[in-house]
Amino acid sequence: LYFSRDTYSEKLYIDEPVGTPLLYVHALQDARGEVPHFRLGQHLYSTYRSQPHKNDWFQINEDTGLLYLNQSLDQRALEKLSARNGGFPLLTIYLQVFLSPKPLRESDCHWPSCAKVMLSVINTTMPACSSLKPREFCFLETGLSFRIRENKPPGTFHQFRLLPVQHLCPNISISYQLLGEEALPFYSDKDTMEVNMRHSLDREEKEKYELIAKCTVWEGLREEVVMVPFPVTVYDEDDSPPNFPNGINTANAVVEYKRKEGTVLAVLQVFDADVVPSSVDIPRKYIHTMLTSDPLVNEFFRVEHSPNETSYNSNGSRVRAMMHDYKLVLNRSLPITESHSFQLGVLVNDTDYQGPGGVLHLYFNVTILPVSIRFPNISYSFSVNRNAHRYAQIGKVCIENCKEFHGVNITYKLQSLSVNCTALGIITTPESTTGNLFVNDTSMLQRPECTGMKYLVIASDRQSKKQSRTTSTISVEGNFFPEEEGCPISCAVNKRRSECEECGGLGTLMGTCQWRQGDGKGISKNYSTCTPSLKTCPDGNCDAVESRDLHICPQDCIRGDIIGGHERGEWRGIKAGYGVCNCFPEKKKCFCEPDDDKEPLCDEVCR
Amino acid sequence: GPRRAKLDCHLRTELVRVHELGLGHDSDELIRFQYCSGACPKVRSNHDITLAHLLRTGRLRLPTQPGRGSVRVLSHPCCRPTAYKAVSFMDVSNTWRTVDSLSAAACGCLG
Amino acid sequence: GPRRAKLDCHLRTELVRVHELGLGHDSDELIRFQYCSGACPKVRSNHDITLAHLLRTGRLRLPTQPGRGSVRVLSHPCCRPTAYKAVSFMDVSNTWRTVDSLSAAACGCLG
Amino acid sequence: MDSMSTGTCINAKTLCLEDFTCSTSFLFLETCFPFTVSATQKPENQEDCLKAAQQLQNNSLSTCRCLWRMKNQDNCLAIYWTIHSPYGFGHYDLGGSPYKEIVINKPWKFNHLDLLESGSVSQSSPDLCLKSTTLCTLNDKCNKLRLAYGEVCSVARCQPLKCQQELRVFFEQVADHYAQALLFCPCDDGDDACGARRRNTFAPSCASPTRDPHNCLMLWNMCLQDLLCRSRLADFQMHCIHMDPLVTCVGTQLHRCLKAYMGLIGTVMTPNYISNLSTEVAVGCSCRGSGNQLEECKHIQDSFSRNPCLTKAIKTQMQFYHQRLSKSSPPAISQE
Repeated sequence: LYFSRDTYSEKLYIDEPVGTPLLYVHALQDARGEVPHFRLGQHLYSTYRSQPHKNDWFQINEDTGLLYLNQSLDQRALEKLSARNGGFPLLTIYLQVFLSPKPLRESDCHWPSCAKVMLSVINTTMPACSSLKPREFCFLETGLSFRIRENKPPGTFHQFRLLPVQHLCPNISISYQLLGEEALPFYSDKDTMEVNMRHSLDREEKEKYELIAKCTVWEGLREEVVMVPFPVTVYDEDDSPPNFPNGINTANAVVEYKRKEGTVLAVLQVFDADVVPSSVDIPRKYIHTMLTSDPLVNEFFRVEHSPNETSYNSNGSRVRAMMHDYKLVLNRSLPITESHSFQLGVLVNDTDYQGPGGVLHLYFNVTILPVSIRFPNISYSFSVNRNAHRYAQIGKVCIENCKEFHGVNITYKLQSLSVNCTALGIITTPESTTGNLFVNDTSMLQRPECTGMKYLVIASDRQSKKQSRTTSTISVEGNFFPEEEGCPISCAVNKRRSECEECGGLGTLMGTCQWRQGDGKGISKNYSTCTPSLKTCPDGNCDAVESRDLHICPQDCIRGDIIGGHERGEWRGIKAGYGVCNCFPEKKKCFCEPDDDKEPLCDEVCR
Repeated sequence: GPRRAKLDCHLRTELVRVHELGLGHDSDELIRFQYCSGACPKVRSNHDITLAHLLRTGRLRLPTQPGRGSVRVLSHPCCRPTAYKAVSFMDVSNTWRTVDSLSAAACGCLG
Repeated sequence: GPRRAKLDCHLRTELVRVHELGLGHDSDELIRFQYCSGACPKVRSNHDITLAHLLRTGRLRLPTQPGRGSVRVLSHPCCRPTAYKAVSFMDVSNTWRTVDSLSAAACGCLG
Repeated sequence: MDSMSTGTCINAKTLCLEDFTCSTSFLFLETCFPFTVSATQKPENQEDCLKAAQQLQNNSLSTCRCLWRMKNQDNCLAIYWTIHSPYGFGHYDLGGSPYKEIVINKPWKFNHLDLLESGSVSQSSPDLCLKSTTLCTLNDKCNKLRLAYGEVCSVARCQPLKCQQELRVFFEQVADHYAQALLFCPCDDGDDACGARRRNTFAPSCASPTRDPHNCLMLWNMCLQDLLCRSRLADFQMHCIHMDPLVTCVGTQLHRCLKAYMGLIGTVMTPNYISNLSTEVAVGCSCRGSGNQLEECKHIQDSFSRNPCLTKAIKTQMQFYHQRLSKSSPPAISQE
């Protein structure tokens, strides 16, 4: 049994006579043959629930659910009740009506087996019938709303008459109806003014009925019509088995270059027309298990379940449902040598659904392809200027499909094949599995006899020890010219174009720093600065070479103080700066300020 | 006396709009910018007395800085902040921003 | 780099005759008088950048000091001695004299 | 025990512990509700908890309250909920508010308003939200408290919990009319800049980031687990919803509802304007995945976004500040 509403309300005037009927509560059956017995809570409550008061004034008919005045509420009684309302004027009296035969604990009143009754107290006697407006005969201001469980026997869930006012003004003629009720699963009885269900409801067909209740009042010849919303919410039951939207229960998953933990390999969807269990209870109620005993599968794969509420159209209205995504995810990085194919079954069990078909099987056809480490069959050739400073980035080497690789630990090494001249080093950029060639020893470059270099480049996978080799030839160009005396070792120190271009610094390709002229519009990503190489710095990325030494590109790598108008990069570096940004790596500090901010004039301090 | 005290190194407050700070932030919000100013009593150290004298008599020739006037020499302690505080405000895109050590919190005669 | 560092706050030396010190000693002996001077660009804070900007744009009106122009405001740390040392010499009556804390021994950007 | 806590639950508990029967009931009740740190285990039988609570019905404990700005407010609230938790009307009706009624309309005045109006502090745009921000900056306490939350809520240094905490401190310590001037400053229709300032002035992107909004029922449960949030929610429910079932929204009740609304700022149930150009407010949560509790979920949303009394209270307050902050405002009047 369940109440058709979670809260009932009515107006209560002072000194209404004993026996005045107040309202009907209604209960609907969960199963045919159930007979409701209504019981009133012993106490009535005001705003502060901790101050309950013995209920001497209200009684309920156990069978009909009629709540009525057992004793008239006079001014004195009202004051007694108000005294326990924490100093607030008593506006509302709360009662509790229980349904279940065995008495529930009084303080635990919530739908479906307990309903709240809210009586709005009006501190005057009932006004004369003639002074009441038609609306006051028809409906209350607090509004109507009803709850009906799907698949349950039909029954009476409301009666329209406002009992107190019609009891005290019996000669008012009034009628109620639901607009367009002919086409609805509800009908109102002209005599009893009750609202009934024609048949049980199916939420998956329609879950909300936004009806309109119409009341017509006649006073002599004058007729007055009042209309109010009459919403009915259909409550869900887990009565629909899960199924596969468009019938697909199998998906292929190929593991090739993307072998990193967390990679989503395939997704299968399960549709459930019900919205129970709700998203809070789903983890407990919607269980999935991988049907495999293969330790490799359990170690390297997992299935992630993410339920999302969705909705579908059912003859003109939207009905909520649940779409469950099951993702096959790599649980650990897979070695590149691994090669294997198998079918993984996943059992999905909607434990809330009692009928057949509550259990489904998903199938992932998994193919793990081995991946080889191979250089494209070309040999690399680069050139380097004799005036290049240490950490100048000469070029990048990359095994085949290196951009595709994820979760594979490739490292690059160099072996010199030339005797008199070896100046380069190599660093691996993990994310993009590329090798960055850079100048590591400038003294070699300055020797006239050093005109070219040859290297063996070796790429190897740390886990499987697989390797691939290629050669790289480097030509040395340009004539060496000694650098301007007194230049800083970091290009970033320079604050003006003139200073910048007359000096070199770590990371410079041709021995001179490059000036980037910003747009000068407030704090901007395009700030002015002096850089060893416009190609790599500043680009918002403190790359593998730059992170070797803060002097190379502090603009991208600084973690310390940035003074002046700026915006810090998410992890490090200057994302945006105002005017010119220059840095002092040894102090781990950068400044961003407009160039016209020359040193302040020698103010009167100098006198 | 009190009149004299007003001239001594102490904290001053100026109501400044954020876009006037010269940091590139754009906002009409007012902030309380505090700074230190005022005289520092001459500490009669032998060094300062001699330095002031050499400066006054022109005996000390100061090398000039290209384009920036003569190099600065101080013959007495300077009135500078001894503590700073951050200032926060909402910029024109209504994002809350904080600038560290923007305002002086206390002043002192240093050096 | 080293070429520009010369402008930064550092120790300078001047050969001065004792009688030019202005301390009332009379001797023709030369002494090495050391003092601090130079800029402190690397130690400035947001406060300094803003203060310099407000001063330059005239947004900060400084109350004037009777007889000594506008009140002193420094928009950068001051280059001052952080250690001193005594200097000795023979005066005209050939007596050895020592003047404490006459010469700067080390410099720093303060405030 | 300081004067502030006389007549509060702290005082009532001290008296109760001096009486044997009262203290046995109360100490047992403390085990029923894990609000107090000391309570560890929970008795299985809730019946005993209700009996213990009923024994205290005539004790001062069952009518004690707490004060908005009292010291050790958390202790007081813990005592209140120890007494009142057994009596709930179900999960979504928290009964009365733990906060004692407060006299509101002390005459107040914005200092420096004359300074602003005389134009000596140049005011380029007449946007009243910027003006109320300036008024706060010109008031020492308001400026200090505003910078305090501003710093921990600003971009690149946002710490959500600290941000929420400093916001609460701001509302608890700053004079109401300064806080309300920032929160309920009026904007001309279509003035997006003014509305954006009003909507972001309490750093919602840091205090309550709504990337994937919680379900409102979950948010409600999270709030109920937190002593302060539960108390502010009960206060809001009482003064903005239950106090007026016939939806009359009369007189001082409006002002008390605004006080309750502001009390929620800085908790997980922080409400805010729904857009720059609207004065409608909402709490940042959705009703997706509510299952059969869609009505309860919608009720939580509607208590902010479809609450006629709250909407009327906010509009009235904006009209008041429009009059107070616009140029031709009369001298300070106490606000009824």
